[in-house]
Amino acid sequence: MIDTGDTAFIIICTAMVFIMTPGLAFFYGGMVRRKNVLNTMFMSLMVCGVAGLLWIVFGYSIAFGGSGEGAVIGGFDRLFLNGLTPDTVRDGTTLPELAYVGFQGMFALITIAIISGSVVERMRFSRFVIFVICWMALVYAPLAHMVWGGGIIAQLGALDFAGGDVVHISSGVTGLVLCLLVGARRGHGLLSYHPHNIPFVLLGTALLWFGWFAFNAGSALAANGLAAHAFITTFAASATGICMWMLVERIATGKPTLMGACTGCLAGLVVITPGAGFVSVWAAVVEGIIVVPIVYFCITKLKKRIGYDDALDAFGCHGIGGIVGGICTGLFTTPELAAQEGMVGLIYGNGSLMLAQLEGIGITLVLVVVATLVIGGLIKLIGGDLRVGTKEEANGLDRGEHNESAYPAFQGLD
Amino acid sequence: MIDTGDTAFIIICTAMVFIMTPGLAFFYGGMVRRKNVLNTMFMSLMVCGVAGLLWIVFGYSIAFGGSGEGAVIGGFDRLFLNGLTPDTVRDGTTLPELAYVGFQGMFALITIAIISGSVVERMRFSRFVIFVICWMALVYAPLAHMVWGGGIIAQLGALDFAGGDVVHISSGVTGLVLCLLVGARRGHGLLSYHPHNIPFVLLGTALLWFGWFAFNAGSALAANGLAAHAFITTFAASATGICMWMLVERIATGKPTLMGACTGCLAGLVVITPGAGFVSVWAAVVEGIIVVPIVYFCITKLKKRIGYDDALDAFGCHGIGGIVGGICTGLFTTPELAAQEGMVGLIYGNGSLMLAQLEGIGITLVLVVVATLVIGGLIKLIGGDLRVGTKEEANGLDRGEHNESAYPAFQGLD
Amino acid sequence: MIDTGDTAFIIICTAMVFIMTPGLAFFYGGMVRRKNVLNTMFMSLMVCGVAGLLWIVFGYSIAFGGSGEGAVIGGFDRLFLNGLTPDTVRDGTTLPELAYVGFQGMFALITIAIISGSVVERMRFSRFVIFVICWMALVYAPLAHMVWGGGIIAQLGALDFAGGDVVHISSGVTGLVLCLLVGARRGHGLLSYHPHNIPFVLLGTALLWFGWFAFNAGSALAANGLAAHAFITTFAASATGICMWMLVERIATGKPTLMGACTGCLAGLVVITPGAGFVSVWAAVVEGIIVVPIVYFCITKLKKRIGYDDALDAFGCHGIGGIVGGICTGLFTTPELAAQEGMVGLIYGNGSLMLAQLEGIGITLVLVVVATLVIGGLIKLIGGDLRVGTKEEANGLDRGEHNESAYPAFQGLD
Amino acid sequence: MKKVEAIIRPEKLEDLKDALLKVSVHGMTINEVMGCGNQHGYTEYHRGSEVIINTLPKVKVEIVMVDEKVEGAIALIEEIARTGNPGDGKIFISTIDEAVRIRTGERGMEAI
Amino acid sequence: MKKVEAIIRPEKLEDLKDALLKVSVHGMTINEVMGCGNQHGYTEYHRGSEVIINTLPKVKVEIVMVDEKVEGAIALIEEIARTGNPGDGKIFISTIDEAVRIRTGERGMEAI
Amino acid sequence: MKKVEAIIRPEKLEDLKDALLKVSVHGMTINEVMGCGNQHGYTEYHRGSEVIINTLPKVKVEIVMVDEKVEGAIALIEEIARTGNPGDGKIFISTIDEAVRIRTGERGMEAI
Ligand SMILES: Nc1ncnc2c1ncn2[C@@H]1O[C@H](COP(=O)(O)OP(=O)(O)O)[C@@H](O)[C@H]1O
Ligand SMILES: Nc1ncnc2c1ncn2[C@@H]1O[C@H](COP(=O)(O)OP(=O)(O)O)[C@@H](O)[C@H]1O
Ligand SMILES: Nc1ncnc2c1ncn2[C@@H]1O[C@H](COP(=O)(O)OP(=O)(O)O)[C@@H](O)[C@H]1O
Repeated sequence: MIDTGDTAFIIICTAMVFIMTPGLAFFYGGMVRRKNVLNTMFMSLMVCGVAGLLWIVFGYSIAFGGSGEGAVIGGFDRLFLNGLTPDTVRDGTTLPELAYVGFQGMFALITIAIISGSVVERMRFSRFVIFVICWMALVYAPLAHMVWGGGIIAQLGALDFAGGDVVHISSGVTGLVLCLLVGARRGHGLLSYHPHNIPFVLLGTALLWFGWFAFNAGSALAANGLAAHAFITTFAASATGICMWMLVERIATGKPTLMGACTGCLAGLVVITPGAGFVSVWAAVVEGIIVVPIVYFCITKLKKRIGYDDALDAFGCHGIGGIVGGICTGLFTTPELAAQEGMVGLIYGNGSLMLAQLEGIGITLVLVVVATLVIGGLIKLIGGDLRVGTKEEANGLDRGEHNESAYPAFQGLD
Repeated sequence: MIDTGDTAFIIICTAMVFIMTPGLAFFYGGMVRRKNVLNTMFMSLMVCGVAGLLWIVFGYSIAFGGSGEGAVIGGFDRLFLNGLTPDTVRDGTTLPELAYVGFQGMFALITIAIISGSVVERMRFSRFVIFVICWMALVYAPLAHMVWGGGIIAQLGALDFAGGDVVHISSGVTGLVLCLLVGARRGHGLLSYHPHNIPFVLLGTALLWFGWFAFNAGSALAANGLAAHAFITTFAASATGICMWMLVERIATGKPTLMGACTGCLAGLVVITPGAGFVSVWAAVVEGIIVVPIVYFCITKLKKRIGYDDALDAFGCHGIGGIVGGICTGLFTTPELAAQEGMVGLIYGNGSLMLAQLEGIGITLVLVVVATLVIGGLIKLIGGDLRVGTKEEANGLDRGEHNESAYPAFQGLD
Repeated sequence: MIDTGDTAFIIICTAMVFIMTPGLAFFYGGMVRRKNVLNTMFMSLMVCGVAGLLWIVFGYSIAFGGSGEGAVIGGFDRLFLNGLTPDTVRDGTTLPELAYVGFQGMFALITIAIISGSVVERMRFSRFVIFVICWMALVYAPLAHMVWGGGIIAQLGALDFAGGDVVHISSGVTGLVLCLLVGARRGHGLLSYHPHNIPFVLLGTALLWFGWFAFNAGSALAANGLAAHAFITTFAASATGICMWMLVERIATGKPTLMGACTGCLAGLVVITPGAGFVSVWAAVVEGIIVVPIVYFCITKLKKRIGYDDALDAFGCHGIGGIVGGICTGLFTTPELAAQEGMVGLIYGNGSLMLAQLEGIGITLVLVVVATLVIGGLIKLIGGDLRVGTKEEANGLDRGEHNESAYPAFQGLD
Repeated sequence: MKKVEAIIRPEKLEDLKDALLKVSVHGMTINEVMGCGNQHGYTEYHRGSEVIINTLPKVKVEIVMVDEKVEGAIALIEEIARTGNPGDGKIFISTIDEAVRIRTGERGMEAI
Repeated sequence: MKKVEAIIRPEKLEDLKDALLKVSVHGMTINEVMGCGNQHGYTEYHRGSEVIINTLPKVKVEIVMVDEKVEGAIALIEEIARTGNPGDGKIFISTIDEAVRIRTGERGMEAI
Repeated sequence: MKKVEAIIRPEKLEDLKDALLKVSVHGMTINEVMGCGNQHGYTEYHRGSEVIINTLPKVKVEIVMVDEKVEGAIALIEEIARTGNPGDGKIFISTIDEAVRIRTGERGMEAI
């Protein structure tokens, strides 16, 4: 039976998760140079359109259709949401299935949009559109099924409350692979790239954070104490992330920065995502403490040493943060909140959950690396270069790819 | 009886619909030249204040007061929300009537604010304030009564789930008439006007979209499957709108633009509004496909050919989109979701709904054209010119109308 | 027992109140010069991190822990939210206590962030961090207990629906005292400081307003008619605030300004906060009418005459507005909505509520003035100067305090 | 060669640009500046507090041209940019010793 | 006539403007620029990565004046804009052949 | 002393700055400008409506230097800023009568 409170909760949460993707557009858009703002933002908006439509056309069906017994995909019975009426109730919940469709769809949008952060400022827009289409079909929808639709990762007993594997590891690692395929930006390693608008980065952070509360709390799929618990762990980890990043910067470079604090906040949000409904509040704080130095190290040192050009650190934040979060879930899941008897955190003396977590992460890694290589490789083979020409890169992708500029009349010359 | 889930849903939806109007301020403000930003944004904020207050003073009473039997207006018994206590339940719902007052009020704000898009960059602020006051009393409140309060359009059997007639056709057509009364901007047809901040256009789009989910889903007035259905159709149409606009631009000019994609999104949102709770998901996609080329044609070709200066395309997007949406509702309303037996879409073999839709649109058109001409004409007659002087227009309305400028210290000369 | 509708309502309201603090970052950030934007915004974000974490660590326990019988503080039994499981229900509500923790926590954030408005553009960041920590422990948490946790102000019978004393008077007055301790900005009284981005001020206003609906309506702690009533009074007072400020400016300087209208909106929101659930709708309009001229006078005349440098008018808006609101609550509380029999507004012929209100305000004033002097004085004593050096102030705090600048690539020199 | 620097009202730029390009001026460089002069500023109000703005937005157009064209350019600028109110702006003429077209290395009159 | 171009620290602009307007300078044109020189830049950190900023925000003030006033203006600028630290800026003097007031068509010293 | 004004493509700025600083140029002043010239503009589309952009973003670098260094600087700028396509920009040379270092009051060649 449909419960109005739960339904109200999930519908509103859906809208809140939705706004994360435009939020990401600002988060990313603020960090690029002025000549590439629109292109960067457009990638996220394009995902809202293209992936949104695909979710309805086939994504939901592949992820959550069928009998629920498939190991890798759901089914093809829900193409175009076929058969779902306002009265259909989602199994195991008190929600209209259409509300569930929407809520899950918004997760797809943000996941795919995150990827763009690794390849902005040089990847061709049209190639990214094609990549999005393929990745939705071959990676996102199947992975969502494997984790949340009853597929193989779920069967292992691995936990992923709100999307460590599905959202963050998958997008972050895809970003890494794709940025290697696309290649580094002009002048990478020689030039430093200046962000053009840090207040936009804060605006993006604010919208992401706002939506993230719904992302994690809403993953309880009901307006109950578990949702409230996930809300609080989310809040605890992100607040800790801010504090920790300020501390790390204070030590490392002498002065905390706003962009740093935003990054720390994000790292905290990422790390708590897989365990938000499973770990204690104190553990959320600990996760925030753990993740920041690791992400900081990866972004500032490792990236430079290895030399890949993960432009806006989709891998550094989401990939790394997601892996740390998945492992932390295996460490800290408390007996009171555990999904199955015995599958508790390592610190409670049982290693089977941790094993399942590692296996889950492993499967995710294999899937996304292989699939991204295949999709990216094929696009390159058939469609030609993944990146814009040198001249277009120099002039900026806003002009080159969209014949548009971000602030045409800002100088007030009219 | 009051249901907590439904009440929670509608109260939150009200806040979400509210934020659409500031969102519109950014959508519009980003599209004007730097010298007119504040004036443009202020129009929307002013509407929040003035129309918000009026809604409480008399708007709600005119629209939804009385016995519910008036053909054109409700009554005068609810002036200042007289008699509504926290315990009053709105007839036919499980909501406190005060929640309904708020929800409906936010619709008034966004509707009236949309009009400003046609006349910015030259209309005098004080004249627009007076226009808003009159239009609320003579057009919005009566129209809301006719459609949703049991008035003549409702009696025809015409459907308007969330405001095709009341919100979009009325505001868009008013914009057209008013921009003809005010006259074109200096240099119209010779100069091209540059937007000053396209990221703001995206920000506005994001806030509008976010609020629109509440606008359409909330129009179910309960947290149920119908709300979820309206949410999904809204999502489907807007996502399709983005995809279609990118496609149209790809064909027409070679490259998709961000501002275009935002416009396409909006067109999709407008078109689905009247039918969000009545048409199938596939039909929502079809509506998105239909509306974009029509709106594109109107904005780029028709406007130029006819020569009216609908500055930010309030008519092109909302007027045209609303009419297309009203007709599509007459085409696609499915038997399962129809409000009355037999009043189904033309494609299901019955033309009576379509007839009612056309009549509803017709009445709306007559009302708004006549009323706008009368109000605008009278203001011109009594108050003098509707537009600022040539010099003020050249210097920008921010300085001329408000003694303010948008980015005084942005150059960093301090 | 937990009610899903109420829980859904409060969890979502929590997220909405949360976004007020980043909203404030934009409200404040838009008003400062370009060289101080990031520092100003960072203060709010830092509060989200530091005060957020502290709320979980000890704030909630001090405010709402213990047996509920303490006059000044709650207890220490809820440190780290110890003992709160998803199933714990908050006494006297139908909410999971964890939802209540979150909701109350967001109030702490916005309160503390408001203070920064008085001291931006010259206070040292690290000193402000320390101030925040001490103020949370010594002022906010105890005050919340006194008013909402059953402490002395509550026992007086004073009413504070959503935070007149706790939020606005406390933060505004603290701002005043702290700005006196820190001293005025370079060139105060000689130079005029230009805002750098008024659209950001509007963005901040929009987010604040949006969140404020949840702030006030959510303070009903249930999705019921009272919440709807508080929503409408909030809407009425803020809309009136906009109208009134436009009117006042029209009279005083000839032309309404956008920044003025935003300020008027805020003043209306502040004034209605303590009485949102207690006064009638008409009274909310009257409060909006009363507060604006008072705040206008304080900001434009009184501040200049006395000469304190309350940079962004935290005291002028929140301090003054909050006091006016507290008194208005003593004036207008209607018998139908009164919390206790007989404790009604003065206009209903009973002065005991008014007395309690004044006492409540008095206690608040004493507490915050003394505590702020002590904390600020000690920091000065131990840590040295509260403000940055002259050179850093001249170059801007973004560079001096954070080695960062807000729009590094905005000029497009790359 | 001479450099003609015209400081004009922003809203005249479009017209001036079009007019100059018609009379065989092949290039120009445009810059957003703030000007201060006879034109009285105006008063802004920020939250009711008076702020006097005495620098106004102007546009500076720089054109390097051969000496013979200078008088024609001055006349044209006067024609287009004049409104008769204080603040119409100034034209300053100075001497350029050498000009180089970076693309080709051409010098002098060839280069402009 | 001479053009006096002063490149100064942004925070000195207000003072300089007021001082110049007092000593019968009737107009000036102001421009936001980036400067690079003896003054060491500083290091920003973006997400922990060091970014060396070696161009710093400066303001360029251009004033065209009669020859006799030049030395006075230099002295005044030096007085106001000097802090003694690297980065105080430069003054460059060059010759203006002709000046025109667009509003009236006046030429030469009348025009400035 | 001469002032070398180079109007170049924005993306060449970093390279040029580094190169100049290496060859004992001690300072320069940089400015964001809009240029109009042989380089064809491009067409933007706003909501499907064609908008022709005929002014393009350029960067102006001003360096005051002693006469002897001018030819070297021209050569260097040509080398770095040339792409061979229209729009590479121009270099203008003019005479500076006097230079002052505000910090010290030094004049002439000492000051630059
Ligand atoms: N002596 C000057 N040196 C440099 N620029 C000047 C000078 N006088 C005026 N200007 C510029 O010319 C603009 C217009 O001058 P102004 O005195 O206001 O009007 P008008 O030229 O009509 O008398 C000023 O805003 C300023 O930018
Ligand atoms: N040779 C030059 N040509 C043009 N501008 C210069 C030159 N040298 C310095 N400047 C400008 O003057 C500013 C201050 O110069 P700098 O060398 O940093 O300090 P100082 O003049 O105190 O030694 C620089 O930022 C730059 O804008
Ligand atoms: N006569 C001129 N006066 C001032 N600036 C000029 C002049 N001609 C060109 N410029 C500047 O030089 C830039 C490049 O010139 P352009 O004619 O487009 O290319 P090219 O120099 O390669 O022929 C222009 O954008 C403009 O800023």
